[in-house]
Order: sequence, then C-alpha cells, then structure tokens
Amino acid sequence: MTKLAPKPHDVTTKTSDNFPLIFERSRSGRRASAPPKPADTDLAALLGADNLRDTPPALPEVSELDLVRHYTQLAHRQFSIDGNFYPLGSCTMKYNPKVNEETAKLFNDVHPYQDPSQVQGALELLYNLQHDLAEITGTDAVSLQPAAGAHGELTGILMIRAYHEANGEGEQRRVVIVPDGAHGTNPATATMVGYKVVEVPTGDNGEVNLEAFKEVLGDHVAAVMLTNPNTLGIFETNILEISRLAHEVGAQLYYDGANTNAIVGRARPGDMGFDVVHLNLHKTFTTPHGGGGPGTGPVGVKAHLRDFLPAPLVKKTADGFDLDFDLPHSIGRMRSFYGNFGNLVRAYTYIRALGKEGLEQVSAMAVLNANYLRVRLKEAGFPIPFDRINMHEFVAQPPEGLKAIDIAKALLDYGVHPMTVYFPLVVKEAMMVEPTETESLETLDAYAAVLADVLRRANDDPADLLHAPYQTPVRRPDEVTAARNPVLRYRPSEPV
Amino acid sequence: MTKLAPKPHDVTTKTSDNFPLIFERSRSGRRASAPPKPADTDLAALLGADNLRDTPPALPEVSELDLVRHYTQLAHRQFSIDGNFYPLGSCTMKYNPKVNEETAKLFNDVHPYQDPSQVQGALELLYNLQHDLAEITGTDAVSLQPAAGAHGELTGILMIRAYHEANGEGEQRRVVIVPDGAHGTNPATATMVGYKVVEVPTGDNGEVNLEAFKEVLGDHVAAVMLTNPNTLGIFETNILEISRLAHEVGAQLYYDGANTNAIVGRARPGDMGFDVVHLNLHKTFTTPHGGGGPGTGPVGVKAHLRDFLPAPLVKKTADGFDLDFDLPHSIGRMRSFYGNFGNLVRAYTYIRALGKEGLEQVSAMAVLNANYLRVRLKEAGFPIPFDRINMHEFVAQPPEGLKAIDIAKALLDYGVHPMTVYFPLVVKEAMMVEPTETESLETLDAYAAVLADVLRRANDDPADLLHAPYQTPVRRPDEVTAARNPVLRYRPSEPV
Amino acid sequence: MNYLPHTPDDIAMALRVIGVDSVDELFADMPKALRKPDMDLPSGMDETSLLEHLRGLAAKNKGGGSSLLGGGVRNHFIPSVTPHLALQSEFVTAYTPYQAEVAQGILQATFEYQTMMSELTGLPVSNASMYDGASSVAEAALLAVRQAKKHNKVLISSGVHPESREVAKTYLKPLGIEVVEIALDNMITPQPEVDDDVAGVIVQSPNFLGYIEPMADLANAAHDAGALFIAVCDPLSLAVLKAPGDYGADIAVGDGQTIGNPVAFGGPHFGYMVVSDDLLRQLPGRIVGETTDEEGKRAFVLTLQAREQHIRRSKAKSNICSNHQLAALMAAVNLSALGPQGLRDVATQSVHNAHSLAKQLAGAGLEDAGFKVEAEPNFFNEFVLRSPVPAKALRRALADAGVQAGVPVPSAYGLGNAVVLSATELTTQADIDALIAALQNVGQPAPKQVEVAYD
Amino acid sequence: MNYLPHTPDDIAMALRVIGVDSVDELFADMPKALRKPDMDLPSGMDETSLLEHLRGLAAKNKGGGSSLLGGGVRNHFIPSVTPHLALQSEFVTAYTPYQAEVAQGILQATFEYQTMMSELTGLPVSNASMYDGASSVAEAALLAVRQAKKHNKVLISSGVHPESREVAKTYLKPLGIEVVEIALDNMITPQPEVDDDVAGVIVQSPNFLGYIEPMADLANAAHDAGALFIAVCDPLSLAVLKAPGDYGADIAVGDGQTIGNPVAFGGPHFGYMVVSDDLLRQLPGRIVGETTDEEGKRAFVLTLQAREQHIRRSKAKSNICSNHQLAALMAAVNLSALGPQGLRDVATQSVHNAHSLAKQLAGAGLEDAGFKVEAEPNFFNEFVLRSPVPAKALRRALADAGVQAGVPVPSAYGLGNAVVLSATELTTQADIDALIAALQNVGQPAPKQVEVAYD
Ligand SMILES: Cc1ncc(COP(=O)(O)O)c(C=O)c1O
Ligand SMILES: Cc1ncc(COP(=O)(O)O)c(C=O)c1O
Repeated sequence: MTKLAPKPHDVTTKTSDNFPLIFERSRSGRRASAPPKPADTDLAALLGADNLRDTPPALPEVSELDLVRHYTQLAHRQFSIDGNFYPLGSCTMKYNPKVNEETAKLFNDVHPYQDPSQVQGALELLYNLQHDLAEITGTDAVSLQPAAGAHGELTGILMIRAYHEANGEGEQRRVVIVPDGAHGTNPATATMVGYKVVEVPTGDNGEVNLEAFKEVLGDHVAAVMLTNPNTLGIFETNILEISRLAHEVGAQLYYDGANTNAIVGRARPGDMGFDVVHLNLHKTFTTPHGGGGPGTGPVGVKAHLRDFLPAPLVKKTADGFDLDFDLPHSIGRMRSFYGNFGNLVRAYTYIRALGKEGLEQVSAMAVLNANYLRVRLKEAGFPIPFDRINMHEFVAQPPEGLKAIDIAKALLDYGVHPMTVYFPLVVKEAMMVEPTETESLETLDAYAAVLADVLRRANDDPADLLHAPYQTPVRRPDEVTAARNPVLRYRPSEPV
Repeated sequence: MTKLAPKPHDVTTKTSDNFPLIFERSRSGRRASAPPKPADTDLAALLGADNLRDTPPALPEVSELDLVRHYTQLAHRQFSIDGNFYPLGSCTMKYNPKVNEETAKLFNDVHPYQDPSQVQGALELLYNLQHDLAEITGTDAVSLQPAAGAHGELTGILMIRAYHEANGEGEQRRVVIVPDGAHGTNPATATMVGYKVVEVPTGDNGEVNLEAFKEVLGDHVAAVMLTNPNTLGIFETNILEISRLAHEVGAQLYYDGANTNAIVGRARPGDMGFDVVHLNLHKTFTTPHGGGGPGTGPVGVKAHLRDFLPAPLVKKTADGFDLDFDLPHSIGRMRSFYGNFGNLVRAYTYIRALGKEGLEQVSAMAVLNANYLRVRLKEAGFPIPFDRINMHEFVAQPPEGLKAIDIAKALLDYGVHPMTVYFPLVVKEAMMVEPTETESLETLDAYAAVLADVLRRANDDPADLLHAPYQTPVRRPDEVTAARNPVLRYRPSEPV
Repeated sequence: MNYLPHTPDDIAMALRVIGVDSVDELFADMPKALRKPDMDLPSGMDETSLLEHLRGLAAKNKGGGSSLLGGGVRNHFIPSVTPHLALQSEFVTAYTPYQAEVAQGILQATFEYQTMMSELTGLPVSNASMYDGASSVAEAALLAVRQAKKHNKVLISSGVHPESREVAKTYLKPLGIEVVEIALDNMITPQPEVDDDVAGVIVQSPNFLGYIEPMADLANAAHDAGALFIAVCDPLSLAVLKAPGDYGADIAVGDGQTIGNPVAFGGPHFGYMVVSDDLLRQLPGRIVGETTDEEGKRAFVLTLQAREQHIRRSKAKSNICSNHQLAALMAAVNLSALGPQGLRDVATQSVHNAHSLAKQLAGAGLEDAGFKVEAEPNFFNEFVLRSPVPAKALRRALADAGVQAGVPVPSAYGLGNAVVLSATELTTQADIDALIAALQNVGQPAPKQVEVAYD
Repeated sequence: MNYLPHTPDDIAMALRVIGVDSVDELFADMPKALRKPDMDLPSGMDETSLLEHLRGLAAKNKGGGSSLLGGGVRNHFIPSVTPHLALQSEFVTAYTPYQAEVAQGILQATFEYQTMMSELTGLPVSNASMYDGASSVAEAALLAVRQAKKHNKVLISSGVHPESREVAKTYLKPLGIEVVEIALDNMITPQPEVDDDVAGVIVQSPNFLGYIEPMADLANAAHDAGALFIAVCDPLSLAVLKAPGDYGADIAVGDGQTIGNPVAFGGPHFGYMVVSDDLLRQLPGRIVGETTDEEGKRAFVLTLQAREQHIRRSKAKSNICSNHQLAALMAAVNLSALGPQGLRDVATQSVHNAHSLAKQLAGAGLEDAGFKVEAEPNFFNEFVLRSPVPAKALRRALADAGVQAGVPVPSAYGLGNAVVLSATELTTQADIDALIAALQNVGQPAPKQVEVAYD
C-alpha cells in the first residue's frame, strides 16, 4: 500500500547560494508592521538622558512580504509531525490536535495579575486539571508550575530533599539512584539539588538489575529516579518490589513521566509506589514540541509531600476558585505565575476530549504500534537487543558494521524522520523507535520498507550512506568546526 | 544579493512512487473528526424509504493525522505568493495582508437571513465599501454582488443591454467592441449576453488603433470594453477621445478593472468616461487568489445606470442600515445573498488600512517596480516589443529561437514563478510581467539574474531548457493525453 | 499602514535605472485632467485602530452561530482541523494552477474534490467549482440549452431557491431563453407538462421549503420529452438521500456551503456542477485531469481548456475564469475529515433535530395563536411554519427575543404568512425551547409596533 | 473523540504480526494489581461539546486585554503577521533540531533570535531560550557561582521581581548558596557592600516597581569585588534604554513576553539569557551555531552540546532540556516585524502613556483620598501608586468597576498599601479616564465589605 512519498521537494528556494538570513534581507528604513504611532516624546526628559542607549539595536528591517517569504521558506526547510512521520524514541511525537490550538487562544488576553474574581474560568480550568492529573498519575496533589520535564524533575527532587530535611535526614541522605539507561536530565537534576548520583546497571532482560539495585540502596539514599517503562521501552516487572525496597530504607521513589504514553489510563505511577511523578504534557498530552519547547512538566505527589509543593495551587472555595498559597513546607516557587498556562489549556482539552476510555485506548494502541514496528524492523534486518514484548517504544540496532548515524541520515531523503539514536547509552548504536498511537499501520509498514531500502543501499555500495542525505537543504553540517570555532550570531561582513 | 540557481540534478534516492491520493490513504472505518453523535434515528421513517440512497458515497476514511499529513504535504507541493515571487502579468499577485484574514473571520457566523436589525455591523461595512469603491472608481453607485471579474463583466454588460433596451435601442445595438489584446473573459462575456464581438487591432505604439476604432464604431455598438492601462501595460493616451467617440454614437464604455493596480488613487475610470467599471478585489484590493478563487468583482456605474444594478444594495436609513431592493430597472440578481462577503471584509480592511494617500502610493510603486524590472530584463537580453514607459506591467519576449514556455518552465527550478506567457495574443511568445508594488528591488534583481542564467543555459546547451524543470515534484505533465483521454476522478483500481 | 518595501533610496535608485527624474514622470501618459482625483476617503490607520474599527463593526452583529436559520445555507459542524489545513498560506495565496509543476497541491486537491462531488452526486464529471449555488443553476440551464441546441425554453420548479431562480432569469433572459416556472402543489413539484422545445427541467430537492421532491418521476418526465434533468441539491443531504445519478439526473448543481464553509453573511461559498459523461465538453469552468509526467509519474493538470474563455474567447462555454477554488478546498478537506460516516452522522442528526423541532412545535399549543407546522410531505432539515403575523415581523420579533430563526417564505408561494425553520446537528434543546417560548409570546395579542413596522 | 487510526481489522492484523492474541497480552508485564485503575475522570466529548465547555470557561474570565496591568508581563502590540508566521505547523510540531539537515527552519530562526537578543542586550552570546524570566534569574545566579567557583553568595536587589527572587532562592538554597537581598532605598537599589565571597550581583532595571536603576554604578560595585553583574531587563525597554553590555553587565536575563507573546495568564512566555564571551562555556541551555555543510553551504547546528545534560549528565551546566523555542520564535518574528523603529515606537508610546497616566493621576485630586503617585525616580512604563486601602482590595474595587489595574506591591517593600500601575502603547485616554473615575470612587468612604474581604 501507500509507500511513504519521497521527501517533498523544497521547491521554495533551492539555490547553490546560502539561504539568506533575515538580517541579509534587511534594508534601512523598511517596516513590516504598523504599531500605534507614538506621540512626540522627549525620552531624555522622561527617562533621564544618561539612561538612553546611544545606538539602536540592529534588528532586521524588512517589508511585510519579505518577512512572510522568509518565515514561509524557513518552514519549508523543516520536518514536523504534521508533515513527516517522526518516531523519535522517548519523545512521543504524536499528533497535536488542532482543536487544542483553538482552545488555547481563548485565554490569550487573560492577565496573571488580575483579581481572582476576574479570572474564575482560568482558575477553574487549573483546578480541574490538577484533579485530572492526580487521577491519571495516582497521586494526591499536583502542581502545574513546572515548565518542562526537567523542570518537573527539579521540582520533585527539591521536594524530596525538603522532605528529608523536615524529617531530620537531610544530612544523611545525599545520594540519588538512577538506572544507567536514564535520561541525562535525571542525573543532571540530582546534581542541581546537590545530590551525588549513583547508577544502577541494566540487567540482561533490559530491566533494572535487582541485585545491583539492592547493593547501592541504603539509608543514605534520598531518591530513586525511574521511568516505567524504562528507556528501553520495557516495563519494570519488579516495580512493586523496587518500591518496597526503596521505601524500606526510607528513600523516595521518583517517576520520570516521559514514558507515560505506555501506561496512561491503564496503570498509575502512584499505584506502583512512586511518591513523586512528573508528566511531560508535550509528550503524552499532545501539547506541541514547538521545535524545542515550551514543554510543561506538572508534578504530582503523594499526600505526605503535598505541603512541599511550590505555591500557589488552585483551590475551590465557597465563592469559586482561588489561589492557594497555604503550603507550609513549600520549596518555594519554581517559576513565575501559574505555569505554562497555554499548554495547560491544550492538555486539558485533550484529556477532556478523550475521557477515561479514550486515554486507556491511547496506551493500548501506542504499545500495539510499537510492537508491530519492532517485528517489522526485525524482518527488515535490524537486530533487536532486548527482543521481547515491549511497551510504547523499543530499541533496535543497525546490522554489524553499520552505524546508527548513517541509517538516520539516509532516512532523511525519504521524507521520514529518524528514530532517536545513541540513546539509551546502554545499547551500542542504539536506535530507539517510538511510533506513537496516532500513526497508521501503513505508515509503519512504509517506514520498515524504507529502512529495508537503506540496508539494500548499504549492501550495494557501502560508501553510499556515508554521504547521505542527498536531497536535504543542507547535508551533514560540520559540527566539529561549529563547536571549535563558535559563530553564535550574525555579524555583517561589510558595512551595510 | 541572493542569486537563485537550479538544484543539482543528481537524484540518488528519488523514489518513483506516486504521491498518494487521499482516497489511496483511505481505510474503511477510520475517522478524522468527531461530529455530534446522532441520536438513534429511523431515517426511512422520517424521510421516506424510497428517498434514501442505497450506498454511501465513497468519501475518504482517514485518521486525523493522516489527513493533516496529506494536506500539509500537498501544501509543500505548491508555489504561493507567501513562498515565492509570483509576477504573473494581469493577475496582480501582490501581498495579501494577514490582518485581512483576522478581520474576515470576525463575521464567519453571521447568517445572511438574519433580520437586518441583527446585522447592522455587516450592513454598515457593505455601505461603507460601496462608498469607498464608488470614490475609487469615480462612479455613482456600486453593487458588491459579483463573485469575480468575469462575473462583474457579465453584470455590467447585462446592465448596458438593459439600458439600451430601456431606451428602445435594444434591437439596434448588437455589437461589443474589444481590443485584440483583450482578456478572454471580455469577448466571452459579450457572447453570454447575446452580443456579437468585434475586435479592434492594437496600433504600433501598443495602444488601441484610433482609426480602426472609428471604423468599427457606429450606432449598432452597444458597448466598448477596455482595460486601461491595457493588457500590454500601456496607458491608452487617447482614452478621453475614445470615450468621446464611443458616447457620440451612443455606446457605453465598459472598464475591465483587472489593471486598476496601475492607477488606483491616481486616476479614476469614471473620470476617463467609463460608464461601468468592475474591480477585481482579488487583484488590486489584496483578497487572496485561493488557488483559483474566490475572487470578487464589484461593479460601479454612473448615475444613469444606477437603477439597473442587481438588487439589493445597502442603504442608510434613519434607523441604521438596510437592504435596498428599490431598483426599478434592475437586471435582477447575479448571485445569492450579498456577494462574497468575506472578501468584501478583506478589501475593506485593506482600503481603510491604506487610506487615500496609501492607495496613491500603491500605483506609484507598482509602476516604478514594473519599469525597473523592464529595464533589468532588457539588460538581461530579453526584447521588449513596446519599449516605452509602461504602467504596472510590461510584455517581454524571449530572444529569437527560444520559446516562452521553455523560459517559464526553467524558472520553476529557481523557486520563482514564471510571468504570464502567451497572453496577450497580440505579441508573439508574449512574456507578461507584473511584479506589483509589494516586492522589493532585490527580488526584482534576483529575478532578472535568474532569467539571465536561463539564457546562459540555453546558449550553453539548447536542449537543456526543453526538459526543464528538473527539480519540481512532477515535470512537464502530458497535457495532450490528459485532454484526449480525460481522467477526471479517482476510481479504485482494485476492489478496496 | 501600507505594505510597501520602498525606501527613499530604493525609489531614487530605481528612477535612475529607469532613466526618469520622478515618479510623476512615470505617469506622463496619463492626461493631466485625470490625475490626482479628489476622493472622499479617510486616511490610513495603524493596525490597532484598524482592528478596533473592524471589531466594532463585528460587535454590531448579534446572535451569530444560530442553527435555526436555513434557507440554503446553515451553520453546520466544521472541525477545527478543516480550516487549519485548507487555509495554509500555500493554498490561500496561490494563483490558478496553470503551471502544473508547482501547483500539484491545488491540482491534486481539486482532483480529489471532483471525485468527492462525483461520489456525492452519483454523476461522473465534476468541474473544479462555480461561484455559488444560484449562478450554478443559471449555468446549468445554459448548458442544457447549449446541449439541446434547438430548444430555447427551460422549466424551473418554484421549489428552487428564489434567489437561484432570479439569477437564472438574469442570465437567460438576454439570450431569449424562456424560463417557465412550475408552481408547487402542496409544497412539492407536480408532474409538469414538458413541451418539445424545453431544453431542461430544473428541480431542487430538498426544495426551498425543505421538502423532498419526487425526483425520479420528475426526471422521467423531462427525459420523456427529450429535455435534460437538472437536480439542485444541498450536498449534505446527499449523505443519505438518493443521489442525482440514482434517479437519472443529467446535471447536479448546488451551493456547497453546508459541507465545509462558514455561513459568513452569505459568502464566499462555492457552487458545484457535476454532469453525465456526454455533457463533459459542454461543462463550464475549470476541470482537473490526471496524466503522467516526463518520468511517468502521476501528475494533475487543468484540462479540456478548449471549453474556456482564455482559449475560445467569444466561443467559450462560459465567461467564468476565477472560480471558488479555496471554498471548494475547504469542502474537500471537510469531507475527508468527516468521511462517509461523519457526513452521515451530521446529516442524520440534523434531520433528527429538525423533525424533533417540528414535533415539539406541533405539540406546543401554538395552533390557537395561528401557527401551523407543515410536517407533510417528507422534509429533510427545514420545513414551513405558518404564522399569524407577516414573516418578517415574526423574524424580527423572534430576533428581539434573542432567537435567530424564520426565513420568510415569499408571498408567491401562496402560503400566506410563513417562514422556513431549520435545525442542524448543532441545534440544542435549549435553542428549541427558546424558539417555542418566543413563539408563544408572539402568539399573545400582537405587540402593535412590531406589526406596524413590518407590514 | 480520539485520534486513533486503528480499525478492528488493523488491530487484528497487528496482533497477528506481533504473535499475541489480545491487546491485554501486550501488557502482561504489568502486575495485575496495577491494571485498570479506577480513575475519576469524565467520559470523552465530541468536538462541539468540547469547544462549548472550553468557551464556557473562557467566558468566565473578564476584562482581558487590559493594558493597565503590568508586573513584568503586559499586553503589547503584536501585529497579525507574527502569529501567522511563527505558528506555522512546521514550526509548531517540530522536535528539538537534533537532525540539522531537516531542521534548518528552526535552527536558522534560532540563530537569528540569538542575534536579535545579542543586539538588544549588547552582549555577544545568547542561548536559544530559557523557560521564563524567573528561572533565568536563578540559572544566571548558578552560572555566576559556577564561574566564580570559590564564592557561594549572591546579592540580589529587592527590585528584582519578587517571583524571580523566590525562584532564585528555591534553586540556590539546596546548594548552600546564600542569597542576600539588597533592600531598596527610595525605590531604587543603593550601592551595596559586595564582599569577596559574592559570586554575583543581580539587579533588575526597570525594577519591579518600574524605576530605572543606576546600573553602571551597581555594575562597578560588583566588578570591584570580583563578582559578576547580572542585569535583569524587560527586553522591550532595551529599545531605548542603555543595554546591559553598555554598562558592563556580564549576564543579561529576563522574561521575553513583552516582545511578542500574549500574556496568556502567565505563559508560556520565554526567558532569555545573553552573556559575555568568557561565560560561553558556562551557559546553560541550547545554543545554535553557524557552520558549513559537505558542499560548503552555510548551515546551522546545535553546538557546544558538551555543556548539556544529554552529553554530560550529572556534570552538565544545568538540567534544562526542552526550552521555550516556539515562544522565542514568536519574539524573533515579532522583532523582525517591528524592526528597530517599530520597537522604539512601541516602547516610546508605552513610556509616553505611562508618564501621561502618572501626570493625570497626580492632577486628579486623589491625594486627599490618600492616593499618591511616586513619579520619582525615573520610571519606564510602570510606577507606584500608594493607596489608602490594601492593595488587593484596591485591585478588587477597580475590577468591580470594570478596570483591570493595580499589581499589589508586597508589604516587604515597606511602602504600605501600594500598587504598581502600568501603561502600554495600547492604553487609551478612555482607559485612563476609567481608572481615575474608579479611583475617585474608591477614594470615597471605603466600602466596608471590600476591605474586610481582603485584609
Ligand atoms: C526520559 C526522559 N526524561 C526527561 C526528559 C526531559 O524532558 P524535558 O525536555 O521536557 O525537560 C526527556 C525528554 O526528552 C526524556 O525523554
Ligand atoms: C484583464 C482581465 N480581465 C478579466 C479577468 C477575469 O477576472 P476573474 O478571473 O476574476 O473572473 C482577468 C483575470 O485574470 C484579467 O486579467
């Protein structure tokens, strides 16, 4: 059936010259918009002459049409979920519903410092979402403040630290345990909170090695950070035992919610024994990745940690909804205002669209798709290091002698995005594939067919892949020079 | 500045697969949206069993993501003003302001059959626009009903016919005069009104040949249809004389407004003596072309024709605004409701944004750009058949031995759209260029450079252009077979 | 506010290159008397003032989004995904796809649109779109006359939307084609006499009043006399009702608003026209066809252009040039978003709600006040309510009560005071309750000033 | 409503291929006790009900769009073209640009963003964005500590937004870094004592109260003691005010909302961070750099990733991974749309209106009622109004009068009852009149229940 079409040609501007920077399109005196005309104003008098800058910032000066062309053409130089299959493992690049964008816009004008009586709708939404996410994660209270997954991690580990301190165990507990397959943000977060990181190895079955785990465990441990399923896409079958062991020594169990798409609606971290849970709304809950962000990383906690949450929460009162600053042990604010509200609206829209049954179907079909694609990739000739039923993602490898990077680069010419490569670190040449539930089986078949074609090419001519891609706007940019000799902003080469 | 150059030809990984049709992405049972769930309904009982169709229409069944991919990828297979310089002569492919789209949306929910008391804002806008367009065209009354330029022509010629009939000259006047350079809609319109078309030749200076015009003129003539500037981009310097002569024999003068961008704010068809004027809001007044439409073709008339306008107009009353059906000689309706209202909002937004002075600048800069590009193309080696100061557009030709079609096709590889070719018919291998005022000189320079490069390639290898373009999603589709053996809809090749 | 890139330096440079001294010199061909006309136009605005002005106008409209107003266009469900996809700037700001290589987006989408309209109507050949329903009816009549050659009369049912009939007359009259109306009988079209000189018979179903016509019988009557049968249909109704192709129609036309465009005070929407194979070369407007490119790949092009004005000039089948492509694209995306089941769901619930509305009105004790629901013959999602007060006065009274409903039935229908009511899948019980309450109020001894103002 | 493509046939086929009998079997690894949790969540909704629900919530908010509320985020002019371009689906639905070949759109736009932020701040090295202003202040403090190594104290002016100070403390406390506040003196930051163990001095200008700080002197004080100077600035103010680079700041941070993002109840906006060359390798977050590709063409890539968590893990400069790229893109597009002159116009008119507001308030005879405008020292577009009633009560009373204004000044400032007022280029004389009228009413013998409710 439908094979993936080749990469849509970049018909907008294919030139042997450089694609121009907006600064290179700039001509002194051009304007692309008409703000309100200012009154004659003596800024020096109003602001103090010494406070004024001497030269204006050299921002671009372009016409509105040139502005439009620039960003339209840049958009054509960009893969996206809307244009391309994008099975990045650990990233959950699922469909971002358009209705979410409509609903988010409805709140654009609401100012965070309006009197609560004026923003009852916004507060009610936050209140409902706190509730929904607590139900979904199996926790007792939720802060919507964190601005990304890593920010949620920081929030959570700070709370754990404060909790231990409140219990007089602050000095004693200085270690955070993470699996060797953990995402980089986990150890980095622990360090930011002043903790030492201890890694626990992955066992042969792709799960946390329970024996090794017991060895590093002790009453010096502040927290254990896990994802479940883990970064290999494998469910930690010993999770209840891990939880028991951790709690036995007084450690807190932290859930990195990046892989929630595997379990949403079917199992809850809270029920597994996790004390703190963050969610990536930009993964499971369809807020767009935006080319890097904004994400949103709400944190749910069990009751014993509630009072440590960053303030404010939203509470329901007799009169309606209000901000709740009454959190006696609060770690303090993690960011300004009430979190990435626009994304909270999007996620709320998504949750209420699907409802309970819909969410349960999400994880079912995410896992179905990932297993299906695993089998198809195996048929296509890719070794699967942990070849068992996986959850929402799985890790493959290139056949002996090939490199993941070359496979990835070759895929770009087919108009499909590569999987995540070289993560997790515990698998050599890891190719981590997460198709998500919003993809059709035909798309997965086409991806497998493309990967088979890449292997065929590698067989026919081993040098072929080394120079792939061939059809993209640029080809294998020189990253080494970029880092050695950093050019981080435009500077006009000649006086303009 | 940025030069444009063709893509390299080596296509290593191009797959020969067809881009799929939405029907080929279809799988029975998929849905891309959630309309309100219908109640259990016995349609046979409510509608009559005999009235129900036996098989549902075979519409596409796709997931929302597959839908999004399909149309996003199709959008990437499409040139547009926003992505590409698009200097189609006679088409006025100028920038379509985004603010127009915002304002048009504000009226999406207004129903045309609401009581006038409920739609005062919409009626006020129409009233204001009738006024503005009358001022701009120098006419006394304006109908906003026509849905395109050609529809405006039909409206206008029908009015002229009704006018002559009202004067008892209906039988006598059976001829419409158009220049040989006229757009095809002019003669086609005359035929639709039952008139005979007589062409008047273009003189050596690119204007209507006045002697020839006098010869075909007479009291059998119902109307003379002109554009001014004409389709060569040349201002008819004898326009006042032409008008005098036409009116002398009792003919009505019709203005095809396709070229209004050359004169807007600086001269008015009504002042030139035209009795009926249509405007293409999708040209001069920035409503988008939409890949073919909807256009909008309001018609303005002098006072003696007002009562012949299609009803309703919008009038101002003591209580506000109301529909005015009181047009005793009305030719009748030309379409349902009140015209392409959404586009009327866009055009009104544009007119009010620019204001009087802004409109005057439009024609100034449109004419400046066209003359500048004419000189640049001449320098690049393209003959200019009527080499004089032109208005908003001009006609060039390929150098001897080359074909306009091959130049046009070669341009596609550079990411720029060709000019209009083979129109007007009075110039062999016509290449009609209209840059519009919203383009920067750098864009015009780049276009001239690209055209020079095309000539260079033709010199280097005469066969090169014959197979251009090389980098587009498809290359020189076979139009002859398409017309001989028409395939006008998808039919599944095998049972699905 | 303007959209010009030109700086003073740019202008000076360009003038130098052109070889003139001033911008005015570029306009030397223009007679002096014409230059710098005195136009009564306001000054330009910045974007903030502009939006304020337009938002101010928009705020003067009331009650938008009502789903009780019909008359051919209705506020139906359009999922958010539809405008997001159809209104991508690549589609919005493209020209007619004459350069096929860089217009496969519009061309393929239009080919798909043609297929969908063919599926809905059960006829094989769709063009790429027309202006609107009314002008499509007129063009269909012209087509019939062209095809029939000698004939110069068309019959048109009074059940065809009054505005469509008006437009047909506007188009046909100057060509000396007689337009004869078939009066309705009990709100549907009776079997007409079809003379030999009739080129076409035009019937709308559901008709303007909402009732389903006996299309098969009417088509037979037309064909028996050698005339073409032209069906005018709300495409949404074709989700469940028999298709024109099913009952032998030669041409199907109509307004496409209901399957994917907002009502937008009446436009832009689009007209569709789908015909039988033998009418292909008489079809007005653009048509997209499939072919192959130099490399053998499937490609789409505008085809059969020899019918059109830019090739055939005075001998063209119509003068139509710009059509309503973007509105047709909205419909194509929307039909793909809904799919056959979604479209059926929308149509079904619209029918359900309209019948429920009729039933509730009939049971609301409004007869004494002089209202009467015409629940027979079979109707789709619109039907007639007879009124004790003039139609426009009723509509105004309802509007004053916050209910937007009641398309006036023209007096020519001979129904006295009557309006067309409608319901869609978006109609709620609250909408129905509000209407009934408002009608009950109107039913009270009539508030004089309303009657007076609208008689 | 869901977004799944799977038909029953698809599921059956996939299960066959996988070699299991049911979907549940795929979850066999999950302990039974965990499965099918009982969640208190409502059922799904169709799109119409969903939009109705969300529109209902939106309708419960009042007075949006006010331009008299500040406190760090304000409703500024954003031309229509900005969201149209920045929110193209190719940008919105892209991931972090790790595959540079197919992410030149985001990468180049980010490189351009970095250049613009560098121009505004007068410092050379910008990262690709941070979460928000508050967390950027915290990260800047951490950077200073990393750079200074031995030092473990930072000074922070109380003029820094209270929420930013709070966040900085949250971040710094567990690392044992002391955060010492510099109290304001007459609403600006006095020259502080800077000990040797201070890693950085953080000052915001215009400060939270709106007043312009003596940044050059404060920077000197920091530098004299070997500490870094961290300037926190509203980037809009940098259109006209001296840039951090001008007065020797080492780090500039802040919230970017004011230059192109809607207020949106507080987010998402973005934080920016721009530093001097010698801090480059300490910078947290993503950075885009220019390079060339295999064919020698200019290309952009994420660079210096050795600073980041995915490479350095526990030794990374920060744990930040996702940033706020799309919000930064909104700013970049918006700055390009405005240009230097447009940005200056916006800033100038905002200043003009704020000063006009202050002057009109001062002349409105409100002193007797206990109001006092603090028009000194120099302020930008926000300033303090002392109030006879508690700040929150005042805000509520104004809101009840339909005026959205008055960010409460925390009591720690020692100003008693006071609010921050603000004006932007969008503020109208009508806004000002309404505020004055409302204040005059509040000035009347205070309505008791308001005071009580908010004490
Ligand atoms: C497993 C895991 N943990 C944490 C993160 C960090 O999340 P964020 O980028 O939202 O900070 C990611 C993101 O890719 C992840 O995959
Ligand atoms: C000179 C001229 N007249 C008439 C028309 C027809 O206008 P429309 O396509 O809006 O019907 C055009 C359109 O290209 C034109 O250029």
